[in-house]
Parts: sequence; C-alpha cells; structure tokens
Amino acid sequence: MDFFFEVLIGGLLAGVMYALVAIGFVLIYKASGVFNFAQGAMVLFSALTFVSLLERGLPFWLAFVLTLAAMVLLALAVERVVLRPLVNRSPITLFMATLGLSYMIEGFAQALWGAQVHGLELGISDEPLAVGGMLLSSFDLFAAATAALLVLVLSLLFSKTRIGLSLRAVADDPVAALAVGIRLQRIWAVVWAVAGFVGLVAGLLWGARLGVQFSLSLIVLKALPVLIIGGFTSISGAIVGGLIIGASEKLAEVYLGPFVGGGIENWFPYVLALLFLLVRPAGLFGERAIERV
Amino acid sequence: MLYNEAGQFSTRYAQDRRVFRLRQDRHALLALLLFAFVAVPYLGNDYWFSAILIPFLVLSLAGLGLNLLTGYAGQLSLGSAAFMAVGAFATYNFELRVPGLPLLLSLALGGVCAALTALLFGLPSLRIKGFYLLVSTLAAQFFVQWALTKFSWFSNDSASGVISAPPLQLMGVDFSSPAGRYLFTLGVVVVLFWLGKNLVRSELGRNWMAVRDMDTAAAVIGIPLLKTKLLAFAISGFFLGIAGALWAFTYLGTVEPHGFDLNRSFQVLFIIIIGGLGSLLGNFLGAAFIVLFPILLSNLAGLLPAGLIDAGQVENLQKMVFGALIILFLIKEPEGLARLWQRFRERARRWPLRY
Amino acid sequence: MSTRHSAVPAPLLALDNISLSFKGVTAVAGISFSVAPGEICALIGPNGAGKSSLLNVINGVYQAQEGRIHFAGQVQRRMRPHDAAQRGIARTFQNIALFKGMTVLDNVLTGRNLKRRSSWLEQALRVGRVAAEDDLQREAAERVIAFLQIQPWRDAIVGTLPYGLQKRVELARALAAEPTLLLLDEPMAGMNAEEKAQMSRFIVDINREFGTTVVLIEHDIGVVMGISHHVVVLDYGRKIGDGPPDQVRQNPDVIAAYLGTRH
Amino acid sequence: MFKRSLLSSLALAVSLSATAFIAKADGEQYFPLQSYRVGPYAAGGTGFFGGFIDYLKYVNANGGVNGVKLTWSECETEYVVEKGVECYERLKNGLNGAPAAATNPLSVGIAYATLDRSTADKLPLITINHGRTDSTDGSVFPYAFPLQLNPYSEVSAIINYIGQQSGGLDKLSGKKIVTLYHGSPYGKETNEVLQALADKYGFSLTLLEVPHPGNEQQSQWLNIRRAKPDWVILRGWGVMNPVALKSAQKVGFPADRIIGNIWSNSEEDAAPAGAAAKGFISITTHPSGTTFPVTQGIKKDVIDAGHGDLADPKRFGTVYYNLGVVNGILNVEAVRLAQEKYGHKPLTGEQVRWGFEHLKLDDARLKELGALGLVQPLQLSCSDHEGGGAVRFQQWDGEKWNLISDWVQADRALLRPIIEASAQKYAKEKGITPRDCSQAS
Repeated sequence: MDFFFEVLIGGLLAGVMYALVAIGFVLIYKASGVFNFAQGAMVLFSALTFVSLLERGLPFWLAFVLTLAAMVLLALAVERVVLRPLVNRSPITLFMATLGLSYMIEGFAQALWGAQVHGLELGISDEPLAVGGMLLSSFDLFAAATAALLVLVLSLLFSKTRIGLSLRAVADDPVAALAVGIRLQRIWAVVWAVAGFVGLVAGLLWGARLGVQFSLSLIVLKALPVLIIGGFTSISGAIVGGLIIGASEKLAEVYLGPFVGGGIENWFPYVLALLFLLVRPAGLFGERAIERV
Repeated sequence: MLYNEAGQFSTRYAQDRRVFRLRQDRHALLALLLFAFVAVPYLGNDYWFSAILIPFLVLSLAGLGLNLLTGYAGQLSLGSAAFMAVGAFATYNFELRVPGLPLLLSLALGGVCAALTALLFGLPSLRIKGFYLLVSTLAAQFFVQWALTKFSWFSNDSASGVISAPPLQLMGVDFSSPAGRYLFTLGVVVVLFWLGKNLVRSELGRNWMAVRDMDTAAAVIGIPLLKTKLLAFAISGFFLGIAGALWAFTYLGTVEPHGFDLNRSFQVLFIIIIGGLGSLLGNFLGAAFIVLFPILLSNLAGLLPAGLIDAGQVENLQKMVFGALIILFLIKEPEGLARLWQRFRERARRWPLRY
Repeated sequence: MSTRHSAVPAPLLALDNISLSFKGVTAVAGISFSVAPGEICALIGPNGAGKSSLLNVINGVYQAQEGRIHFAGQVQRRMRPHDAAQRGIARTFQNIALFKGMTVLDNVLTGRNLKRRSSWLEQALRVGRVAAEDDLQREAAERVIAFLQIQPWRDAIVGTLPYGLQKRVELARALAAEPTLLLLDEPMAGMNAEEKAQMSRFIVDINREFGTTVVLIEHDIGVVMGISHHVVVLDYGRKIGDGPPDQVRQNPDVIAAYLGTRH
Repeated sequence: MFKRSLLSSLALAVSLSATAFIAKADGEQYFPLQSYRVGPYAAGGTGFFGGFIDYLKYVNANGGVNGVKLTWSECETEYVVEKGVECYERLKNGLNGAPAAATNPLSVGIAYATLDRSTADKLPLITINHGRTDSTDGSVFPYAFPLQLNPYSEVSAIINYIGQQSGGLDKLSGKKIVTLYHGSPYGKETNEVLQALADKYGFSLTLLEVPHPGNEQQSQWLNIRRAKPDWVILRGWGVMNPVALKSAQKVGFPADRIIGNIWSNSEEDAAPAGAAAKGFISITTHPSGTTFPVTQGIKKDVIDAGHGDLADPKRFGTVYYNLGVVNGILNVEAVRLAQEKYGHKPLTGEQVRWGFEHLKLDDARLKELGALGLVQPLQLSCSDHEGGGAVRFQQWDGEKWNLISDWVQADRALLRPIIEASAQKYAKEKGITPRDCSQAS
C-alpha cells in the first residue's frame, strides 16, 4: 500500500510540473484565443538563455532578470509580427502560426546559444526525504511549492491590478472590452510576456530536472492532455488536470503497464483525455458555448 | 495570346464539369504527364529520382490525404504520420504473410487498414470540435507508434523493429531501380490524385466543404455530419496509408516506427499550409517546396566561403526561415502557393489585356 | 391572451405546447400554433420574443424541453436537423449560414444532397449512373438559380458577394431541396425597400408556383401584412396573437406590445 | 507552367550551386559526412564529427595517406532519416573528382535506410559501435561494418563485467538485473539476447521501457525501487540518460549500480544530471582524455594551429570527440591498407571496402599510430565485420570519466549463431545469396 501511495504522490508531483507548462497555455488562450503551440519553444528559449548567461559568469538574479527581459522582448515581437497581422482570423490559422513561431524560436535559440547540453543546478538538493516509509523527492516538493506561489502571484496579478482587470474583461468579452477602451494589443503583449515568465519558471524547473537541451521543447506534448482535461480557460483547471494526468499516468504505467508491455506513458494521457472529452466536451472547467444561429 | 478561349463554350453540363474546362489546360496536363512518364525517366539521374522526385511525389500524396481531411472537411489533424505508419506496416505484412498477393493489392489493403485506423480515431469528431479534436489525432499518433514498436509481430520479429521493403515487382516487371521506383510512385500518385479530384468535386466533397464552412447549416440541409466526417477521416487515412507505404517501399526501402513521428505529421501539415488548404494543386506545390527548399538552402550555404557559416547554423537558419515563411503565408496568402498560381493563371488567361 | 387556434383542418405543421430554456432562462414558454398546408405564416414580435428559437425547435437545431411537434401527419417529441431535412423542411438563417468558401452553384447543389442516389464510391470512381445523375442535379440547381435570378454569380465564391445576394443564395439553397415547408428567418433584414420588394415577390412566387408552405420571421409589419396569410405574434416567449393579418392588427395585446405601452 | 518553372528554376539553382566553385580535387580521397550539428542529438554529432574531421586534418597536416590528401564535405541530417538519405545520394559520387571512401552516418536510422543503397553503390557503410547487429556477418552484408562493437556484444560484455564483479559468471545465478531501455527499435534490439543470457546464467531479468524521449521516468524508477535489483543496465539515448540518473537519485537507487551502455557513456549524458551522476558506471570502447600521442598530435597540428572543428574547445578529448578520432583512425587505416593493394592513389569505395575487411590493428600498429589504449586491437575478416567486441568500464566522478577496468571481452562465440541466423533470415527475405567466405580474398 505504501508503494501505491508513493506512486500516487510521485505522480501528483509530476503532474504539478505538467501544470506549470499548461498554465502558460491557459494565460494566452484566455486573453487572445490563441492555442499557443510555441509555449514549449518558449520554455526552451528561456532556459537556454538563462543557463547560457549563467555560464558566462553572471549572477543568478541578473541572469534571471535579463532572461525575463528577453522574454518580454519576445512577447512584444510576437504581438507585433504575428498576432496583430492575424487579428480576426480563425483560431486554426492562429494555431498554425504558432507552429511556425515555435520553429522560429527553436532555430533562433539554437543559433544563438548552440546545441550543447547544459546542466542546471538550482541549488536544491534532490536527496529523497523519507516520510512514513515513503520516499519523497525534495526537488519535486520545491517545484510544487514554486507552482503554488506562481499561481498565487498570478491570481493576485489578475484580481488586484488594473491590467489584470482589463485582462479578465478581454477574456470575458473582447468586443465589450474594446468598447470600454481597453487596448487589446497591449493586453496581448502583457499576457505573452507573463506567459514568457511562466515559461521561464517552467524552463528552470524542467531544466534542472532534464538538463537544458532541445528536448525541453517536447514537454509541450505532456501539457496538452492536461489542458484538455482542465479546459483551455482555467488556471485551476490546469492544476487539477495536471494532477489527474500525473497521477493516473504513473499509476497506469506501474499497474497497467506490465499487462501490455509498459512504456504507455506517451499515449495514455491522450487516451484518458479523450475519454474525458467524450463525457465533458469542453474539459472539466471549460464552458461549452451555446451555438447561436 | 497564351490562352485563346475563343469558341470554347460548354454546351453540355458534362463539358462544364470537366476537371480542366479549357483546351489549353487539358493539353498542358497531357504534356505534363507525358513529360513525367516518358521524358523524366530519361533525363533524370539517381540523385534526382531517389532524393528529390520520389519524396516529392510521396509527400504530395500525403498532403492530399491530409488536405481532404483538413482543407476540405475542416478537421484539424496531427496524426497524419500515424496513418502513414499503419499503411506502411500493413502493406509490409500483407506482402510478407500472404504469398502471391500482387503488390498493388497489398498497397490498397494497407491503405484500407490505415483508413480503418483513421476511422476509429475520427469517431470522437462528432462530439469534439476544433482544438479538442487534436487530442484524438495525437492519441492516434502516439498510440500507433507505441504499438508498432511494442509488438514485434508487426515488423516480423526483427530485433530492431525496422522493416525493409521486399523487391518491387509488378506483373513480373522489376521496379527496383531508381527510375523504376520513380515510375511506380508516379503511377500510383497520378491514379490517386485522379480519385481525389473526383472526390472533392462529388457530392461528398461538397458535403465536406459544407461541414467545414458551417456544420450547423450543413446538418440543417440534411448532410449527415457523422458519416461525412468519418468518411473524411477514413478516406484521408486511405491516402495517407498508401503514402506511408510508398515512403517505406519506394523511397527509403526501409522504415521504423520512429520514422513516422510527430515531426512527420507536422511536415505534412506544413505542406498543405504552404501549398494551399483546399487545393489539389497546392499539395504538389507545398511538397515541392518542402523537399526543395532545405536542399536549396544547404547548397547555397555551400557556396559561401568555407568557415563563414557551418552546417549546423544553416540548419538553424533554415528552421527560422521556415517558421517565418509559415507565418508569412498565413498572413499574406492564407490560400498558399496554389492561390499564387491561380492568380498567375488568371492573368495569363487575359494576357495581353490588363484589367 | 388570445390562445385561440386557427381552425384549419389537418395542419401541415402544428406546435403543441413547446417550451425551451437555456440554463434556466426561458426562451419559449408553452407555445402552440399550427400552419395550414400552402399558407405563408409570419412569426412576429419584438427582439428576444423567441421567434428564432422557435424556428430552431421546428427543424431540430434546438431540442425543446417540453411539447410536441406535429409535422405532415407525424408527431414527434423532438426533431433532429437531419430528420427535419429528410422530411422536407428547409430553412434560411438570420445571420446567413452559407458555405462561404464555395461557389454559388456548389452552395445550391449542397441543398440537393438528399436527392442524390449514387454512393460516394461510385462518384469517386465515376462509374454507372453518376454522370447522368450529375446532369439531373445540375439542371435542378440551374432552375432554382434562374428562378431567383442569380445566374450571373453562378461561379462566384459566396463569401465575396454582397449581403443581399447572399440572402438570395441562401434562399436558393433552401429551395433546391424542394421542401414542403420553408422556414425563413428574417429574409429581408438589412435590405432597402427595393430589395425587400424583390424578396417579397420571390417568396410569394415560391409559395404560388411550388405550393411550398412558408413560415417566416419578419420585423417589417408592412411586408408581413402584405404577403402572409396567417400571423403569429410572440412576446417574451409567449404567444399573444394568432390569426389572419387583419385580425391580428386589431388585437389590443399586439398593439400594446408593439407600441410599448405595456413595458 | 508556373509549377514547372518553379521546379526548373529551383532545379537550376540546385545544380548550379552544386557545381559552382569547383576546386580541383583530383588526387584526393573524399569522405562524405552526414553530420548532425543541430536538433535533439546535436551534442553527439558535433563531438563525433568534430573528432573525425580533426583527425582527417591531422592526417593531412602530416602529408596525407601515402601522399594522398583527404577531403570531405558535410551535409546536415539533423539525425532525420530522409535527410540522411538525401545527403547520401548527394554526396555518394564524390567531390569534384575525388572518390568517396565510405559513409559514416552515426545514426541507426540512416544506416538502415542506406544499407541497400550502399551495397548497390559499392560504398562501405561504417556504423562504429552501432548499426545492425547481424551486419557483423559480412557474407550477407559485404558493405556494412559495425566496427568494434555491435549491440549484442555490448550487453554480453556488460553481463561479463557484472559476472566479474560478482566473483565469476557462475555467481550470476540468483542476481537481479533490470534493463531500462529507450522505447525505440534501438532500445529494444538487445532484449532477446539479454533474455538468452539470463536463461544461460540464471539471473533474473526485468525489462522496463521508457517511452521516447524519456523526460519522465518516475514510474519506471519506482518499479526499480520496488524490485531492488543488484544492477540496472541503462540503455538510454539523449535526454533519457541524465533523467534516469536524476530519477534514480530521487528514489534512492545508487548510481554506482547503474551501468550505462555505449550511448549512455558520454559527458553529455552524465554531466547534466549533476551530483546525481556521481559514481555512474558506463562502458566505452575508448577512454576519454587528451594524453594519447595521437590526440596530442591533433592538438599540436590542428587545434593549436587554429583549425580545430569544435566550437567549444572544452570538448576536446571527450567521449564523443574521441570516438570521432577512433573512427577517423579506422577509416584512414582501411584506406591505407587498401592502397597497399591497389596503389597509392584515391580509391573507389569498392577498393576501400577491401581495406576494411582486412583491417588488422595489433598493439604494435596502434603504438605506431599513437593510439595504444585508445583503440582496441581489432581484426576484421569477410565473415567478421565487427572485429573487436571488447569494452572498458569507466566511472563518472562528477567532473570526468575514470577508467575502472581493463578490456572486458564479449562472449562472441555465444552470440555468433544468433547473428548468423538473423543474417540468414535477412538474406532470405531480400533474396541475397551469401558470399562464401572461405573463398574470399
């Protein structure tokens, strides 16, 4: 039974890591209706920039600030070059544009910083903690705490600041928001910058886990089913979705895997998400619009 | 004048329905086919057949497969490579396990297997729309790859899971040489494009576009949504499956499940974005672009003085240019290269007049 | 108040106590009325009265929570869009629901999809009856196109046409299905007087030439009184008037609703 | 017409650019390089091709091979199979008159896809430390050379090492070994052989798959923790390796009981895992380091002269770099040997093939080359295209690899029948009549 809980808790903690990536998606989708496939590339770019600056001898905080500045610049560029010309186009078109964007960012990141594998130490030991006969990863606990803090900061940002209020207005009803004088473009830039920040945090945590390298951009594939289950528009949905996916995929691999030969973690979350969708076509927390004709 | 349309009036609906209504277009097509079937085998060399023409043809076909589903029926899919893989591995197994089965028949049966797989993963499409549907096609992508790697029966228990193509023989004629493989591929692709053209101009094709443009209205005028969507998935799967089999058999001569990973699905998607959604010609243009562009760029980089830019940077540059082009196309020419060609043709029809 | 049924024997369409709500908000509350074969029936009422919702219930886009629909001698608890089409109900939409990426001809042809007998496989391979059937479908589509006088735009992409023309193409698509009941949701919205007159003439002609029963929603009282045989008045999801135009015009509730004295 | 003109103008540009700037290269021997310097596996590609190119430069700096200068050109594959095929087709005919000696793709997928082509084009396909195991049987695969170490030898040597550590192969009985493998054909390839070895020696074997790319391994390592094995064999690739080490630490499994295979043995595999990698053991066919005379020579003649290929000079002497150097030595030796038979001039692939097949490197020759201890003694023949089959074990100390064993030989006699059976099956599927190796010269 201990083992079961160990797997469950390990899965939940892994789920938090997925959720971290998913939150970036949610922010952008909420504010601009764009399903941003480039989020993975943004995670790669931020982690690579950060670690390269670190290796050039910059102190941690300065590297962090500079990387954040780079992410903001990226957000501004994306808004100007991609989003603005594509305003009012179909969501599918925007999605495909982000595919192109992720190619651009990946190419740029590697051209700039090279393709070596970098180690990244955040100074958090990963010695396992023994809690009641179970081993828990201290790093994962740290990651979970960071995620919680991040969600807290984001929710404060959205509930207490002017920009947050306008953002909620835009998410609710873009037309009405425009009518009351909210500048959509600015909101988009801000949201992409915030998503860049979330990407940076995710990039640091994932980079510390995997090493900073090209494969970082592939974590977007882990975040997709999380989004599907949580719904595209809800941050708490992303967290809950992450927990569900993390826990169930680990449990499935351990208890179901042996019957089919294992290695099912790549597709299991997708099938699970699919089953969820058949019951709730807009995810757990998403709202299904009534079609008007 | 290039296009002399004088005197070419359709007097019967059958004439108006023709794929190419103008005589000049029909002649051009005929000339093109003659050129492709007769002249190219004499003019081309191994490099052109093996590294450019065959992948170009196969990717055009894959593009057609996805275009039917995405460009015509409006269902976004990131599972193209999975259906290609099913086609490749099914064809391989039909050839291997059913002695004496003609190659073309195993190819078609491989396509049918891919169609059935696509059908299965298309089932949720009635209930799930838009991005949410991506999850279904991605499930197909990951599941198929896993299953093909996991169960070594699919690769005839080869330790490495890599299958290798049997000799290409058709009615006693050997097609194993580069030119032979090119002709074989060309033949299959031409027939399937003819089929595709008929499909998109048929009732089913119109129903697909109706579902794409507005599915509520389509339902109201009596178009059965589930059947229409499922047929789109199945037929798309069929075309993709055959493309996958050709990829394995006539292009690489070998294939492993990993060769049909998510990147391949993206590649096929890019073909139709760049070539033109909802255009048959666009598949050729997009595939030509995808095949030739990287080669061109890396050759051009070879022209630069050595050491100025290394091979890796060229690849990075290519990635960036590629991404930028996709965005540029979506902004400036959402209908892709096919639309550019169409404009050019319209101008040619009026030439030398300008209005 | 006036819940009196028009005493027409064997109506083509009869709604029986239909109720519909969205997430607790009532759109239609217990509405009943019937439409005789061959008549033009107008649904009128202020915005938000539930007119469009009612049309959506009739052809199955929405499912009513309560009530029954009688159509052509059959009673149904709920209609599905596909059933409705198969049983001869066609319609147009308030905000034009054409297939914008297709040509006018193709749009009209989609309207005839139920008349097709050959399978998709025969069509893909172009064998057997396909060519002959293509000709028949095309002829029928051309008749509709000629009838509504949109020949010059036959090969134009619908999305590029002006609004008024799109309205006509949508009517053509509905008409191509050779319906017994035609539902028109504000066919004249946003048109100038000349266009309205033309559209009215088309509707009356369709009704006369093909004997098609028409249910239409229209705000222009002048048009409504001019072309319809029967008017049903809705307000806040309830029926407040039902009868021949002249009679409805006298109804005090209707006058109150339209002049706004009640609100 | 637009399409055609587009095609033809592109074609023109391609052919123009391919033929432009012809530098006279007659009298040189050409190596087509299907390299990969970007993408997920760039770390391996830059190291390997860096070492390979530096060695070729070193040979040129010292007069070439019997006066024949070496030349090469690169074509980026990004580890993608069809790009590798395109590169193969583009480069196979040599460069400006210099004939191609052999292809060295360093990619299982590209190797498979160019196997038939290599045979048809009579161009040796060198898959050092990887490739099709059964291509060891040169009677069926005349042009394929899985030099030094094929995948089966790899696991056999690891089991032999574990046997040594346990005090003899007979002590393996009752031991518990887990193999953690990459969910790909490469990862699965050795499962059958491992099972056969488990049956033979009586250890219990658990096979656990990590789905590609391997950036999540929590459940696998929890399973390992539950199973409490004596050893874990890590058959990883790319990002899977550091993640495995980190996850092992997370569940408290000691790194010095994990043995990495040949693609889990580089600095790039261990270093990103940081402290978690300390103690990690892996096999290698060649030590890392810069102290061998040949690497010193490269440093003096190439790197210090400013011609080194590595973008990051710190990677000089790393595992991948040295593998490239080893690969360069073997290729050049094959050319040198073939020149003895066919004359001191640029040779065709067919002629170089003869050189590979008769490659013989003993300690004396290795000493001459300055590669004693870097390259294992090697002898190839018509029926044996692998030649070596020995590995050394190294341990990561947090900074670098240190050798911890002498050469450990694979049980090649045991593996041979399995390899032959597989090669025969392939020959039958493809309709190949195997050569008679007793007749080969």
